[in-house]
Amino acid sequence: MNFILDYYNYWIVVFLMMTGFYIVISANNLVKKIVGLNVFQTSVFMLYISMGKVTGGTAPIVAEGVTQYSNPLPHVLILTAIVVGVATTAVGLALIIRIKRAYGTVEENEFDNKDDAI
Amino acid sequence: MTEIYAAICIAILVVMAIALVRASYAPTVYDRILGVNMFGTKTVLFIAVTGYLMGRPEFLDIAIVYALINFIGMVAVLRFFEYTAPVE
Amino acid sequence: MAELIDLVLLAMLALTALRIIFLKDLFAIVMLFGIYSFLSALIFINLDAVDVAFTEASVGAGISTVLMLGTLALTGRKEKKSSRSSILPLFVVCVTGAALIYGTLDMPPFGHPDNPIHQHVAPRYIEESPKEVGLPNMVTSVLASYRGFDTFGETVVVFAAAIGVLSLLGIRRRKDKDAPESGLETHHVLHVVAKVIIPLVILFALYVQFHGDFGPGGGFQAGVIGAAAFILYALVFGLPKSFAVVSPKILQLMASFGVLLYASVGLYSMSKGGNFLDYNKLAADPLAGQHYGIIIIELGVGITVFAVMLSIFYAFASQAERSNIQ
Amino acid sequence: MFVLDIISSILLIAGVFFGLSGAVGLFKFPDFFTRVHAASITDSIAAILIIGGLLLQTSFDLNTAKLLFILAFLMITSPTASHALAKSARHGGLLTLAEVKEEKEEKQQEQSH
Repeated sequence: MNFILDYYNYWIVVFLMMTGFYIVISANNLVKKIVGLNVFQTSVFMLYISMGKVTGGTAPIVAEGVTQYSNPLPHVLILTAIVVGVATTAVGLALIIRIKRAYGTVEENEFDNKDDAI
Repeated sequence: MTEIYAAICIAILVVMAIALVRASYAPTVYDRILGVNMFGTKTVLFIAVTGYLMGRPEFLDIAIVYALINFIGMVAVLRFFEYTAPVE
Repeated sequence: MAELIDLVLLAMLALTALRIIFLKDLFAIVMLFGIYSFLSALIFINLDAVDVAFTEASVGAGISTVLMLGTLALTGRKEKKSSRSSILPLFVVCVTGAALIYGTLDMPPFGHPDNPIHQHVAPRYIEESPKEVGLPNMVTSVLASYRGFDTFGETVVVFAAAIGVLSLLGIRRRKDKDAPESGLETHHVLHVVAKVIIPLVILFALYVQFHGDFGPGGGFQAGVIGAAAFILYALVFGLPKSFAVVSPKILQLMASFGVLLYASVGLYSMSKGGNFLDYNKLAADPLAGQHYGIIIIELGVGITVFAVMLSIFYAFASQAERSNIQ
Repeated sequence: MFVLDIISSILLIAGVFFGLSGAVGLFKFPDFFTRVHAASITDSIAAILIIGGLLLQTSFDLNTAKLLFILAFLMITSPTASHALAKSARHGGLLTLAEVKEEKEEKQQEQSH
């Protein structure tokens, strides 16, 4: 029982990661792929944050009467990663719009034989 | 008071779960938006109550952000929804 | 109690992710992704990462969703049925997942204070940063002071993303007559309410910017919230009016100004005889120097993020209006 | 303080009760417009009661101001969002249950003529 309590967090995070991965490799639509990529990314963030948690600790902001804080280092890494993540998502979506204009579709299997059209 | 907060938290979680089910299995698009909106407002309340449950109520800032983003997301959905095809 | 909430939230998260796989309506997928971001932010709060939750709620749930909706308006909202079989991807995913779960068994148990991650630099940040930097919020101290180089790099990456989006799409400006009316033109209640709310939001963004040293918040979050206020304006009143308030040219200047402000703090501290971004040299008293340095670089980050997010939104939204005419 | 605790517990429980009934209403009501009605009204009352219950636990500091801000914000945005949604649905051509019935009856009459 203790074993499950110690690890369930990681397992669910792995499950979410794999869900995102599955969406990325199986989806046909590029926008859905980006959503899958974001799901994957968010679960990686969750893995980092759960490693930084200390049982009985509290948020790393100094308060009176608190002795045990959670680890602030993963928070910093992930905070900047989120902002960079949304920036890359924006670039990806912009590329999708350009693909739509060039090929007329955003479905992966419809790109065949359309290279000549450009 | 802690027990009350804990009970309230769980009850709000139940409401959130119901709204989530409505948002994922919806008869029309508008029902889906309604479910998402209800989910958002309930999360605001949830954060406010958990702040008191964990004894650090200064994190109410996050609840404000949730309320704000929920509203903006709603307006954005209504706005961009009109550009695309009408109801299924 | 915290474990129970954690478990329920994770279960809801898993359900949402599974539902995203099977839905074909992209609009619904994007909305569920918004819920996914909200839920993960709740989990971050539950795991004590309030600053991260703040960022995820505003950036992940807010800006990403709006940008995806803007893209959907151009690319259509139905996913076509895939002709490929889904057995091979499923197999790959199962094998990778099994390997990862096998890997987690060697990880230290969740939440123990003796885990290796809590041993090396973390105690120093927790015990010394209130004395060395003088801020109660350790995340801000680490972000802006100890790891200032890193944050500078991130700011430049965000700036580069804006350049990428603008060079891919560009912002299209039209004369007022050609511009289509906002889709929410007839929503008079929304107009009045937006006018009431936008000043409050900007005020809140400023609070987050300057209160970030003492509570959750900081430049990244404040920039995004400020951008959200103007995004709300643009959504309700239409892009041309929004261009009249904040024009894309000014935004480009602001984005570069923020990065330069950040870099100039580093150069100034070098001219005072310290290292790059060594705030101790900014004033006679090292603690005061740290305060000045952090306030200025957070301001630089805030300005850059605000300008970048708003110009990315402009780029996407102006495309949407154009395609609507055709 | 004990009295305040009791009052605030009652407010919190009442708020959650309304929230739950709104959630049930999301499923129980027959058409979209009645569902909006159920969800939006219970949303507002739940927000008022729960935030009110928490307000009694503060001691007039920054938290009180933040709670009041959240309350004001929710009071403004939540009904507006519901209104805009219902209006969009109406403009998008969604019909109420009664109108759907009327249309059916008209069609039947046309067929019988």
